[in-house]
Amino acid sequence: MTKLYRCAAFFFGFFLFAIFKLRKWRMQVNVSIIIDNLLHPPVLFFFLGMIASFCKSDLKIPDPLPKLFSLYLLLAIGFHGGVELNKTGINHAVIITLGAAILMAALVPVYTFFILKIKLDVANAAAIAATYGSISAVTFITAITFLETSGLAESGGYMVAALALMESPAIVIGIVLYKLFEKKEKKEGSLVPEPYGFSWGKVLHEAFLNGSVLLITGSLVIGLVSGEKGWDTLSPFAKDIFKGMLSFFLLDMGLIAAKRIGDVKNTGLFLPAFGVVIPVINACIGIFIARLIGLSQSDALVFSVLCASASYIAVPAAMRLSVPEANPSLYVPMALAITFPFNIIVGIPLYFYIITLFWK
Amino acid sequence: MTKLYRCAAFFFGFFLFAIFKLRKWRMQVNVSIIIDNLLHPPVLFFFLGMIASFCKSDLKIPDPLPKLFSLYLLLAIGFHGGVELNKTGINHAVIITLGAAILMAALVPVYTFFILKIKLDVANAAAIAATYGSISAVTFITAITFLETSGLAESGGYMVAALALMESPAIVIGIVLYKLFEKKEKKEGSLVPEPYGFSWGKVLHEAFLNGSVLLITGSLVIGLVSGEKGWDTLSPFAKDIFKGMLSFFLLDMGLIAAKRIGDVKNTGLFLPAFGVVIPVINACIGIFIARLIGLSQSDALVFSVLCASASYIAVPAAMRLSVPEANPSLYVPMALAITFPFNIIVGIPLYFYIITLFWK
Amino acid sequence: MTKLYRCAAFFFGFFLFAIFKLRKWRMQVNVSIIIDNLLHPPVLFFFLGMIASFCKSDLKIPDPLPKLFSLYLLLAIGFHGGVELNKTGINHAVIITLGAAILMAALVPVYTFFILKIKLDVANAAAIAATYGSISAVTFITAITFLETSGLAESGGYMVAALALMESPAIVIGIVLYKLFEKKEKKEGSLVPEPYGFSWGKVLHEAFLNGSVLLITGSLVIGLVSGEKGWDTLSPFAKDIFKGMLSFFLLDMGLIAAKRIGDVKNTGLFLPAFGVVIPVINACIGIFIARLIGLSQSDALVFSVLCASASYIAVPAAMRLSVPEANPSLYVPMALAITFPFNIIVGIPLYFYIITLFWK
Amino acid sequence: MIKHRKKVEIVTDSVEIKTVIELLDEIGVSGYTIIRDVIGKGGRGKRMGDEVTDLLKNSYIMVICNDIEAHKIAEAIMSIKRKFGGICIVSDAIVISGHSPAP
Amino acid sequence: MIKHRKKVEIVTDSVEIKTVIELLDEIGVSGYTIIRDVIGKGGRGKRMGDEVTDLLKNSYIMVICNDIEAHKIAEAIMSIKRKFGGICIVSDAIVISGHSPAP
Amino acid sequence: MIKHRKKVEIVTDSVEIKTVIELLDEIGVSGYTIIRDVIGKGGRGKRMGDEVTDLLKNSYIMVICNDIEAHKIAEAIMSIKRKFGGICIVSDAIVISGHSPAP
Ligand SMILES: Nc1ncnc2c1ncn2[C@@H]1O[C@H](COP(=O)(O)O)[C@@H](O)[C@H]1O
Ligand SMILES: Nc1ncnc2c1ncn2[C@@H]1O[C@H](COP(=O)(O)O)[C@@H](O)[C@H]1O
Ligand SMILES: Nc1ncnc2c1ncn2[C@@H]1O[C@H](COP(=O)(O)O)[C@@H](O)[C@H]1O
Ligand code: NA
Ligand code: NA
Ligand code: NA
Repeated sequence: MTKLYRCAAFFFGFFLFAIFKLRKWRMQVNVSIIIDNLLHPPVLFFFLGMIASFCKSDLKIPDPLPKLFSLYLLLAIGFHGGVELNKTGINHAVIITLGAAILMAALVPVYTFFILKIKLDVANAAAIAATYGSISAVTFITAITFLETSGLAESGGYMVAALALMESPAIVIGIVLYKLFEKKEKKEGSLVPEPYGFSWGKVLHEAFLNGSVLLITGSLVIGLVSGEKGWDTLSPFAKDIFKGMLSFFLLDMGLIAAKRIGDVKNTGLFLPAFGVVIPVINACIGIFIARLIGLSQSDALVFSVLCASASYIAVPAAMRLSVPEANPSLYVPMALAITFPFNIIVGIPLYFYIITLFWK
Repeated sequence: MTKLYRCAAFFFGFFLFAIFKLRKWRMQVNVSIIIDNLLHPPVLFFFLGMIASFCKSDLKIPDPLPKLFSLYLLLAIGFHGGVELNKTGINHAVIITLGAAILMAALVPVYTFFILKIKLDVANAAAIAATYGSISAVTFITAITFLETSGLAESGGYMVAALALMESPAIVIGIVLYKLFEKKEKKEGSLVPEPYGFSWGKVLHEAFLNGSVLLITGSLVIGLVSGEKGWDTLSPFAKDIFKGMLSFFLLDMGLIAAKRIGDVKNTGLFLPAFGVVIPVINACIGIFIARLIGLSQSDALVFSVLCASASYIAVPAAMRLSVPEANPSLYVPMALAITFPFNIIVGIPLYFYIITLFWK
Repeated sequence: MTKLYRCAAFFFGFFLFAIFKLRKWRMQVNVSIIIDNLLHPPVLFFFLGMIASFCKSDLKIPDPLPKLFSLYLLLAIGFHGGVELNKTGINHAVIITLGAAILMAALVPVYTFFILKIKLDVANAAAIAATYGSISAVTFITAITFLETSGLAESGGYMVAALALMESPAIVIGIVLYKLFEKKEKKEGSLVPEPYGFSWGKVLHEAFLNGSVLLITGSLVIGLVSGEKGWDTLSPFAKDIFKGMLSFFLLDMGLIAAKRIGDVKNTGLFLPAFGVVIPVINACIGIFIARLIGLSQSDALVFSVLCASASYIAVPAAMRLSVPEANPSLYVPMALAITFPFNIIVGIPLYFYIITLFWK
Repeated sequence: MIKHRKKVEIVTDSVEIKTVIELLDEIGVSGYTIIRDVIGKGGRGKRMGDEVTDLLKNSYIMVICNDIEAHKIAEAIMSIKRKFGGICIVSDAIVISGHSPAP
Repeated sequence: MIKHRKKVEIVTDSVEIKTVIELLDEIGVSGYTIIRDVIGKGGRGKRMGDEVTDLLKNSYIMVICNDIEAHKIAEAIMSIKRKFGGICIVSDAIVISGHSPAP
Repeated sequence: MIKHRKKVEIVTDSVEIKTVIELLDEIGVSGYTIIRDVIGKGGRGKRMGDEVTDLLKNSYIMVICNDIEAHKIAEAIMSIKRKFGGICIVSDAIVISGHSPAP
């Protein structure tokens, strides 16, 4: 156990050293884009968090400071997206993109549910499926910064709208799947007094009006309404210090992700493999659809990242209430400790590499 | 009850839509200044908070993050005011303005007390009177940003000094009124052991050395002492991100104000009417005095807003200790859920409209 | 007692007034550099905090907001140092400086321990010695801002590395001294079951992997790795708002330092005298070494400040665990309420004055 | 004035707090006190709080009530506890109060 | 070492904390523990905390003391509770302590 | 289902929490609840929290366990309490639980 941690610590130390070395050669090698992503300060702070956690350091960003960073990121990204959308307007292409986003958010939980049911019970399969159908805003934000740092074109503001629209449907689909396939064996469940039981009203409320969905949608609308003039007002707050706040939040994500790796260690190979393979598949489907509907390279990257990412905030909160039989120490660490780091470190540049092949 | 919330949600949705539409016509219509105020991002975030609360969303800015925003706003506004005051110096006009400010802060609680006593007991009348005599720093700040966004002249730095001076007198006057008119009927009050009873020392300490008074006064002095050079040091912190922090704080104010509306709903029409009419009267007296002592349009607006605003932080804290018989669920929601939104949304542009009529 | 507070309040009020007056003459007088340091907004906010505390105001920066500021300062200063180090590279001079830093961190606790043992028991002597061997990051940061505001050359980025390296050795030396000199008299200590006793593993872990050491070292490495390009990304966050965050943190330090002065008031003159004299001696040794190894004026100032400062975060935390017999209400207030204000207010300009004499 | 009462203490997942409060309001207890963000260990393993996901946090609720109310709470808890976990304990306490309770 | 003691628990408005602490210091109890920012419901309605105004927050105080001190606290509380509200309960507890208490 | 159990409550310096948790895990209690950032006064003077240095904060731990475990905790605490200070109390409590405890 502690040996494992030491190994991990060594590995990361070596890793940092290696990317430092690699940097010198990056002109010659072709993987320069991956290296550049890894050398991006916010991603490095994610590593720092993981290292601190593996070393069992007492470094900690105490509650509720991480909430400050996550609220800030949602507000800033929503507002920025709204301002961009104000510039381009809501045209045909935007509506098609948003339609594709909703489709993917509904499709992913269905097909993954049946894969998961091979090894897991209905409750856990439904909860994990919903997790992978929904999205992670921070993965999205990291993809946006990846585009910026690489000097590529900005993605459209409507991709933020896509982000907001993809958060909820997966929750509803996940619960529908659970209700459909749940075996009626446990009849003692009726002991639970009615008023404290399940209600679709609560589910829909939780899915569409939870804090993060509302904040990002609301900020988007505010950006849309206040436009260029509003942007001048808020940009020092919403843009200039953005990457610093992201660095801080990723530092905390690294601390937490590393702590959670232990949870999936003992569940065999199926779930960790799922957490790496499914995002890649989802990203590829996303890229395929993006090509089909004619998105730009930047939009395609962001869209594929949305498809590939898994939710560790909104969905788990909803599942705790609606599918209490599912085990949160399965679906949270999978999204947080496997898929999130994978997307941040390997996924984003990988998906971009695939896109460059197809858009040429 | 829930019907009421749904109505409110609908109303706000429609409202946002309406202002979005109106924006397009704002060139033609004459109310453009009100619309511009409503389209200002910080004010829009206030609406977002109210909507989130009406929808019973779980959006929440957890404790003590709102404290971060309010401490920041006090520090930044105080410091900025001090730097401005350093430029203009403390001249005759400044001293007259400050005198007028103290006068208004002492006058308002006296006349409102007798209006309130018609319907309420002495304790509640005194507490509410003190609330309306004192000021709300965030309303002040919103007025400052209103001037800025509208491209009008900045108000003088000494208005921040006026803000700081108007916070305390109302507290003292309120308690004096309470002590004068309190009926001696409850003689069992003597059961309260002496050391835990009332003391003027405590009252004056609470009035003049409470955290918010001290922070804004202290920051003002620091700004005054460090001048232009200090401003170069702190302006990225105290100015550039200012409106972002204000947006965040107003988001939280919206969340809380909406929650509190329920508290005044059942008290009949007197108090809600008081919460709307008295600020307008106070603003008009303020405008009259401002004209009399020859303030500029911008200073007059800020002065009238100070007169119109009601305190929901310093005064309630003092009243809880000194007039415990008064009911905080009356005076807090009146200041927070009625007068504050009214001033932010309607009041500021309205008072400015009145001023433009008189200064021509 | 309260008389004492009133005196202090008066004194500070007078003090502020005096520096305000002095400012006008500062061109003529020769002490202008001290005055400039005192007029620097972050230092003024430190005074404001002390005044608020002496007046028993309820001004308070609630937990965990101070953690936000201290984490930010460590991250920003570490990152900035790393970027600077990336520019200069790790050359011979850098390595000599770092060696001198470690030497000082190990030397100071040894010689102060024997001075302290004259009056105190082994546990307290060891704990205080460790405190003065280690460093205070905020004192360091104030020295950096002192250089900036005075328009002097920036200190090298490797001084941040020196800061990071000086934090831990003092802890280890302190505990070694304690273990060596601890009298074996208390044999009932064996009642403490083994697993809950002392372990060198824990001590070294605490010394080298505590949160603040890890965060500053990690940020330094990240700055080093991401270089100029990374700086462009983070500088609005890590530099522009830096002094604002420092002001906020110093406001809180003032609040806390003033509260703690009471703790040392009753311990006689030895400890307060120690808290003022030893920093000056350490600074002088530091200046001597700096001259010897040929540092620039700016680097010499920063180095001497590192030697003169005492730790009130990392060392106390480690001592609480490893030397539980030592009394935290001795070593914390000495570092926090005596040495820290002394260095901030008098020390930094004084050490700089000495340096200007020797470097001419 | 001195009254003999029951003290009911419940520790459970923070997401269940709303349900428990509804239950208490329904039973009609005169008051309760809640401590949020409590951590711990129990049948479902360690729940040490989690800053990002807001999961794995408990809340503690204390209710001072009469015997009949305590009985009702216990019964209701018995039926919902199967689903949510957590712990519920009852003990005796003496309530001290002023002569005439504040209206 | 085992001692029989009283456990006094008080929940009241956070602004009253200073007063209660003064009272306890005056009575001379050997110690107390305070939990800040506790929320709840009581005679004055729901007090669910309020981030902006710092109102509507309770604090919880626990005192382990001997019978005489508990009696004094109860008496003092009875007189001030009329004004401030909140709740005060007393129960029995056994205190476990080391052989020689730390000096 | 109703079970008679002991309630052990410990208040001690937050830095000791790790040690106490290790001790509880070793004894093998089924669960515990921790409230962090509790303040108070005791033999070592006032410990009112300190935002900058993270010192002077207590934590509160509550354990519901059977008599044997309570005895073991008390014994272990007696031996380490000399060094760390704080307070440890034991009282009786009735645990209410559902028909079949969650697996
Ligand atoms: N025996 C116990 N003593 C004290 N607290 C407990 C105990 N068992 C459970 N808890 C608390 O209840 C929470 C939920 O318990 P569980 O659902 O059993 O995991 C735990 O995280 C603890 O905070
Ligand atoms: N019966 C009760 N059980 C537990 N806590 C209570 C009870 N009554 C009052 N309290 C607590 O005491 C606070 C103040 O009570 P009150 O002054 O009656 O509104 C409430 O907000 C609760 O936190
Ligand atoms: N008699 C007591 N009643 C309640 N809490 C206590 C008591 N004595 C000590 N404590 C708590 O235990 C902490 C540490 O106690 P000590 O080590 O004696 O200073 C104190 O800060 C209090 O929170
Ligand atoms: Na997805
Ligand atoms: Na007013
Ligand atoms: Na030192």
